[in-house]
Amino acid sequence: MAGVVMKDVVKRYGGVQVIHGIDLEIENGEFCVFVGPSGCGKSTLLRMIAGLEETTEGSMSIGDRDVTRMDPAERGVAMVFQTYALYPHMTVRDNMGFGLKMNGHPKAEIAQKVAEATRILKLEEYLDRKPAALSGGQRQRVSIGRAIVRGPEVFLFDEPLSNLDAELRVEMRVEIARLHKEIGATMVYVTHDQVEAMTLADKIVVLRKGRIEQVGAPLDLYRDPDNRFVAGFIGSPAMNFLDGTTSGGKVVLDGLDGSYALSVTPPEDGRDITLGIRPEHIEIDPQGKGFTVEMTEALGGVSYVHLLSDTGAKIIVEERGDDRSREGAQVGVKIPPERAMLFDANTEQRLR
Amino acid sequence: MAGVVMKDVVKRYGGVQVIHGIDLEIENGEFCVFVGPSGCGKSTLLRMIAGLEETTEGSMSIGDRDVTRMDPAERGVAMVFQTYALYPHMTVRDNMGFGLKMNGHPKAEIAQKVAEATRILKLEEYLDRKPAALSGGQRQRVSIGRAIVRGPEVFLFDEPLSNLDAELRVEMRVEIARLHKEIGATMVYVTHDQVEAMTLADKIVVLRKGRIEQVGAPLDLYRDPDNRFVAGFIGSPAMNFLDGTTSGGKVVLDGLDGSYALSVTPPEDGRDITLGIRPEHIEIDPQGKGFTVEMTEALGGVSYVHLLSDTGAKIIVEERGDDRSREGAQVGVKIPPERAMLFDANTEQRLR
Amino acid sequence: MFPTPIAKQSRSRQLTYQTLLPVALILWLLPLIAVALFSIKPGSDFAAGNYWGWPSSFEGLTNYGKVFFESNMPRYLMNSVFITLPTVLGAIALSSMAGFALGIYKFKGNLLIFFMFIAGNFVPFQILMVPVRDLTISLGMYDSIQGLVLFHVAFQTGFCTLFMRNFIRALPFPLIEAARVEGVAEWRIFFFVVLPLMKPALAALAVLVFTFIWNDYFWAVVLTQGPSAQPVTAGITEFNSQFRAAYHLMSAGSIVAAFPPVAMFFLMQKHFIAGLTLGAVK
Amino acid sequence: DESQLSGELKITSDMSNPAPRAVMESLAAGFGELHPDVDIELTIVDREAWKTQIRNALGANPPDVVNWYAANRMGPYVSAGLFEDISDMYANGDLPGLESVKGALTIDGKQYGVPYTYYQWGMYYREDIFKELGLTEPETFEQELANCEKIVASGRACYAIGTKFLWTAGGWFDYLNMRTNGFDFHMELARGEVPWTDPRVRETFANWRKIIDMGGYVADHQSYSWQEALNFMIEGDAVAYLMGNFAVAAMREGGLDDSQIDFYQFPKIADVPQGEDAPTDTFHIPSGAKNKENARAFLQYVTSADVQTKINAGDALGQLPINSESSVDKDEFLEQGFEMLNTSAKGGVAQFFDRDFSAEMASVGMEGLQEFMVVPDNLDDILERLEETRQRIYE
Amino acid sequence: MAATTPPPARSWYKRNEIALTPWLFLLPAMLFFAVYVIIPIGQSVAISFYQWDGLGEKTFVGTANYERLLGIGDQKMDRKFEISFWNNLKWLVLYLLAVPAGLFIALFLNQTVRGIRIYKSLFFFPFVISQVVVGLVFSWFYLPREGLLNAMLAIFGAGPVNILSDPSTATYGIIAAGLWPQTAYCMILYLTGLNAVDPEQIEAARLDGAKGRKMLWYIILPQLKPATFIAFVVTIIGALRSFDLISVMTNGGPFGSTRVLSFYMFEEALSEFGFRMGYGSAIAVILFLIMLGFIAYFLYAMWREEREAR
Ligand SMILES: Nc1ncnc2c1ncn2[C@@H]1O[C@H](COP(=O)(O)OP(=O)(O)OP(=O)(O)O)[C@@H](O)[C@H]1O
Ligand SMILES: Nc1ncnc2c1ncn2[C@@H]1O[C@H](COP(=O)(O)OP(=O)(O)OP(=O)(O)O)[C@@H](O)[C@H]1O
Ligand SMILES: [Mg+2]
Ligand SMILES: [Mg+2]
Repeated sequence: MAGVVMKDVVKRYGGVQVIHGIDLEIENGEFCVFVGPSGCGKSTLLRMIAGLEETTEGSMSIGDRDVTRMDPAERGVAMVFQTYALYPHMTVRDNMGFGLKMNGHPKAEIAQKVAEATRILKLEEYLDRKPAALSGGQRQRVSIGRAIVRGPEVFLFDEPLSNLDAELRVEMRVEIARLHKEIGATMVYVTHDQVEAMTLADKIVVLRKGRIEQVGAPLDLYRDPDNRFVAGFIGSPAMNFLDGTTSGGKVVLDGLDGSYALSVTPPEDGRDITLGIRPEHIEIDPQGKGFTVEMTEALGGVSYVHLLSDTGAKIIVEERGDDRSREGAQVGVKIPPERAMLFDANTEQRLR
Repeated sequence: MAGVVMKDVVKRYGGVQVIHGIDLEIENGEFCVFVGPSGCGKSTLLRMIAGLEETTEGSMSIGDRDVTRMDPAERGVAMVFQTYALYPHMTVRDNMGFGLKMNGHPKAEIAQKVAEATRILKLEEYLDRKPAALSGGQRQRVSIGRAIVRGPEVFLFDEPLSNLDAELRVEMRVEIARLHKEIGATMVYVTHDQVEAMTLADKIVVLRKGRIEQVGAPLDLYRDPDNRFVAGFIGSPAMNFLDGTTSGGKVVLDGLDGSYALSVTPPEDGRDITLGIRPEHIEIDPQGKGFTVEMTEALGGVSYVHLLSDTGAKIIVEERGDDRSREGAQVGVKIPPERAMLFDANTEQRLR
Repeated sequence: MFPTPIAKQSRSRQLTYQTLLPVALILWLLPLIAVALFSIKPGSDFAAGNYWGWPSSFEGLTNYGKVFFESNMPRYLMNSVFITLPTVLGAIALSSMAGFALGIYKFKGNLLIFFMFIAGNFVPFQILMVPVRDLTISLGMYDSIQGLVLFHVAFQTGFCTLFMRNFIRALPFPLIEAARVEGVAEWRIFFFVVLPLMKPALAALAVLVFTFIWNDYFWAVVLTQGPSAQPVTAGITEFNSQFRAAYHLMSAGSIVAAFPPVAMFFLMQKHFIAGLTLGAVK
Repeated sequence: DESQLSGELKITSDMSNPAPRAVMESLAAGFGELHPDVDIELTIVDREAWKTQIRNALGANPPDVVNWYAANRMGPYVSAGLFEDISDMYANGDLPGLESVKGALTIDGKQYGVPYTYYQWGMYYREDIFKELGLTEPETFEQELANCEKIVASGRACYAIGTKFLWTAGGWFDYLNMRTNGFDFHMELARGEVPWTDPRVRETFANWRKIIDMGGYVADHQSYSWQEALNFMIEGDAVAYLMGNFAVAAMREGGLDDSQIDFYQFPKIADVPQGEDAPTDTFHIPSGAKNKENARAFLQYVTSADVQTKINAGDALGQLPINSESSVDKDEFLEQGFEMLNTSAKGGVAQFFDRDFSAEMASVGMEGLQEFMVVPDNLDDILERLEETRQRIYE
Repeated sequence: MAATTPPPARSWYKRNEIALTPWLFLLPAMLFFAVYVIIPIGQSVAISFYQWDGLGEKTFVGTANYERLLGIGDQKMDRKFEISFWNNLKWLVLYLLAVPAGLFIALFLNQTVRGIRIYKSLFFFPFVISQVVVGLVFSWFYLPREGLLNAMLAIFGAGPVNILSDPSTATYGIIAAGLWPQTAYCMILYLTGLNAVDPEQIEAARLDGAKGRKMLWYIILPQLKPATFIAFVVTIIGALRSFDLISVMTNGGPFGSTRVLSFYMFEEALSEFGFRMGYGSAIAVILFLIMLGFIAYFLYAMWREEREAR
């Protein structure tokens, strides 16, 4: 078992640089999730770990070995693809054993390792089927099984669940969590699903345009983002952002009357800032005013209320309980200062 | 503008009956959503309204006109398809104007109507592009535009958002809601997405195996389901169900100690019942016991705690706020009797 | 489906369609039906001017017997088989390898080489005639089956490579990557991952190339002569001069010559059509 | 000596019509009996196809003996060195009886093959129909035309002809030209010494046109080979056929008996020395042959007097023997032809259009002749084209 | 996991495996293709500047062959070439009728009644038969006295016609014979194309009120564009390559009126009175240049597609 260490890793396609010098350490046995908007380089980075893309600059090591220039096969990694990439002409058993067979492992050993993986993933029934005769979830499990059989030091997953429907996705998510607990290997996981990232990760790496924005445990990122991008990216519905300026140690928000004293001291007067507040932290004051309820989305236990301020700002507020706002109503809001976060409007960095 | 009335509508494919006599009234201007598990007949029913599938028995009218045997083009309906079904070889403008052109409307009129729809959907920039050069959301908007242009009495949507990614889905959902408000036409909408159904519908029709299970406003269905199927189907995560029996006017649940006095009087003693309780209505008692925290899924503002009772029952509890349960902890639960619902274990009907 | 399924149209239209179908078919195949009919007529019918009437007697056995026992037809048929089968094997072997290289790997000149194969495949083959004939002669393979096979293999490789490469390109690339991550050598990837997946393409292509080669006439005329190496397409002209104006025998001969690809087509219809759609070029 | 021959002998023959085919097979068999140790491999190819294939056959891995034609037609192969020089055989006296004909096989004083048959051309006609219509064999062109008029009036065509492969039209031109302008002029034209636009050539065509205009030829002759056109004669839809004597065998095979067919010399037109077409068919040894000894023996065999007599007999090829010591079969056609060639071909004997004219000229020329027969109005255009070709080739 | 392990030494091949493999796999095919296709094209071009009878020495004549063909200088354009060229044009234009005809039959057969599969394959039949046999069959079909065509015309009181013997109709007769298998080919292309038409679009169009011909024109045909493109390509190539039919049906006649470039080229180079290799090659080169236009267009279309694909 081994962790992954990247030092100033860069990837260029021809003249286009897509990974801009990434330093990252993934501990041995850790579950690390890469998130970020589409095209930010998640897959590229993962494939660089796998050796499927060459590392243009920088170094990469797995365990104690420098693998920067190694072939994929020698790195001791296994990869689970979004589309499963099962060999359609082989049975489940052969799919799982193929890599070992090609590398000349004895039959008995292969059989034993396949049996072990089969047990872990509860695939016994399907061993003699071809992939086409399996459901999406089963296929995904086989593709994980194929990875397990090789006993890699690092598992790599590229959006492994995105081809499954919602229900199966939940189920497989739980399965992967269990797997990680059971075999304890290092896992690197790419997703753009909030829920997967939050629930699976020991450590989330937020990427943006080939750079790391923040690294941390899920709830740390949720509660204590370093910048506006991470704050907005983590959490659903997204954090509300309101523009404002500082004035006399307080924050004056455009479109909201009143100024807010916050738990941090805004730096100097007249500075442009952005205030961020999560929907579940805002309270609606039915007696207040300044906002019109534009729309409510009642999901049952929770409603999302879309508010439009008289000055044109939009915010979303989460409501629970039995009483909900009605569309068209005039309301006010309460923003608890201790929940609000301040960001520099220009650098987008958190002000603490 | 007109509503849709179905009287004892039946659909058979050869010998297989897939719609079993449905009676349904959709009011003029109403937003009606069909939900149900895959294969229950949602699409079939919608396509019968469109006239794309013949109605085997029964009658169907739109407004005052009996349309049972009419051609699709004559029914005054427009449909938005899951895959958009845009004509790939036509520009956005031509796509939208195609229906009118086919029916011989003058050019000026077409141009004017296309312009109107374009404005509503903010598609001005894209009018001269072909669909291939549009993003998924834009395509979906064009396909809605195509429907608008024809000025139909009834809009039909078949899972219009299921090909979009999560973010876009939210955005387009809001768009459709706004559209309904703006043009006020009757809309019939098929989805299997909880959130869409709950947030968009004036009226939800829950289908199961070609039959209607319940019809009602979203929150009514959420709060007051008629049977176990609807209760389990509406709401996410789904309602927890616990098996039990009645005993002395109270309910004794398998795997939980203590019996519950409920707001309804269970009929007679010794009857098998199922108790339903939503995750957000259960409270965790950190001091209690009987349950082990198997897993927690922390999504930020909310966590879902998977509990395993000592007797093997599984329930999911929603937790909010800053303090969350830890995996492996021993806890107890509190089920507020007024929130619990009782179902007959055999008929699955609600007991009230 | 377009046009509207006939099942959804009126009864009278359904009836019209059902009757029109066989009529149209007979009209379409009329020349062939005529030849089939010719081939079982006695020669005397033609002398008596009974070209299109009912055969005065059925002489199928006699006529086909003559074709098989009194002419070089069997020899020509054998030649065709010996030309066609090795060509099919050779062209497919070469092109699946080339297709693999072009479809899987990114390297400089990939597209250029690919386009070269395509362009070569579309060349009017007359331009190759003189040099190829000289080459064949100087290799000492003029009027030999090997000479024809070598050329056909080379020329068909162009078309087959186009087909194979596009097919391989449509395979999910992660399959290859998965194998690479598992440490499978490249040539093993070809044999154990790609080749098995190409089975449908191989079958389709085999059928297609079979018909192309079986039906070739031009190169048979350019590179061979006489019954020692010529295939049936060329043989049929010799046969016809032997039995000039004996329409019953000429028809029987033609049918014998046409039969193998037709049989192939019926047996392998699915692959055949798949081949045309996949490759979609001749 | 002879019986010691062994090894192989590969013969490629173009004698593909039924009668010649049988002759060729008997020749091979006969030679095989003489030399039992020789392994003979006989390949018979289509006669029309052979005209294009011989090139290839001579070039690579050639057989030991091939069929071809005398005179100009063998020129290209001789000059390319593809035919074996067998002057020594003539000089040694290995080929007795061929002295008189060796001219047709001689180029630059050397001989490159042996003839094995020749045959007269002339008018073969349906004797029975002539009788029925009360016609007699014509001696002048006027009589010929007068006969034809009556035949046409009876609802028949005068002449069967199939010009699909072009050369049959060449026969008509040969005769009309030799009769109109004489043998010498014809050969001058063939050697490219006279322009095609010469008024004398036009006169030939004018005569030809008379027959065309009166509907003398069967319709659609351009769709038929000569064998296919023979049917017209067999069925009595056409009355005469200007052909080589080999046609007799085919007519007999088609069901006509000797009382139904007869022969006359192409009638006189102008008072010029008459020439006749009498093409010679030949055997050659490719210079790349592997078994030249056997091949030479074979040539000797086929030209020997007995064999010549036998293979040219009426029941075999039905043609004239080459060897001066062999005898002409007692066949009415052969005797008439032999007589005709020896006595009344005062001008000379021509090989045939496609052998006397150079290859390219012959191909363009015969195409023009066919066109003329179908669309006589194009004559000016045709002649101009031929002249252009002549100038290109000969100047 | 002890201290840092140095990467194990690897063979040169192993290190360059991914770069080398494609070339190894390409080698045999490229070799064959170069020897038999690419190099001969060059040789043909070279030969076209010589006078050569295929046997003896070549004589360099510069562009004389082309000058004679095209009538550059004081000579007239080679008449045979001219005729062949115009016939090629006729082939090109008329052969393309196979495309709409194939579409028509495909539409006719695109149903789901019982036995339709058999019908479809029988309709496809002519395509698998060798052109030689097709040519024979059609030349009998056209026979002036005995042919089925005239027998049928007689029923309607028309005819008789002699298509292959009349220089004004012979080429059309051959093209008609060629259209038969080619139409079958286009039909299959369209049938598969129709299969791939998005049913939802048809439904959308039905809702939009498009029916019958309008549906065909506005919705179906545009979606059949790939099939149409391929049908065009193969038909054009087939038209320019046409040889077998002409050779079998008329052998270029009557008096050369059915020659096309490919046939003329063969005739000049290899036929009975031919063996003008240089001249023949010059004709082939011109044919090649014509085709090159189409090839270039095809490659361009493919290249565009490649661009979009990856
Ligand atoms: N072969 C390539 N050549 C050039 N650019 C490439 C190549 N592959 C990827 N890129 C670019 O690299 C960037 C990162 O791509 P990558 O696939 O890693 O994104 P991602 O984060 O996985 O996105 P997604 O969530 O959509 O999968 C993108 O801008 C992409 O366009
Ligand atoms: N053409 C058909 N022939 C026979 N059965 C059909 C046909 N079309 C649909 N069905 C059946 O009708 C039932 C209802 O299908 P329908 O497509 O309406 O389901 P759905 O509710 O839309 O499901 P999904 O959520 O998967 O779209 C299914 O059981 C399906 O198998
Ligand atoms: Mg990715
Ligand atoms: Mg559906």
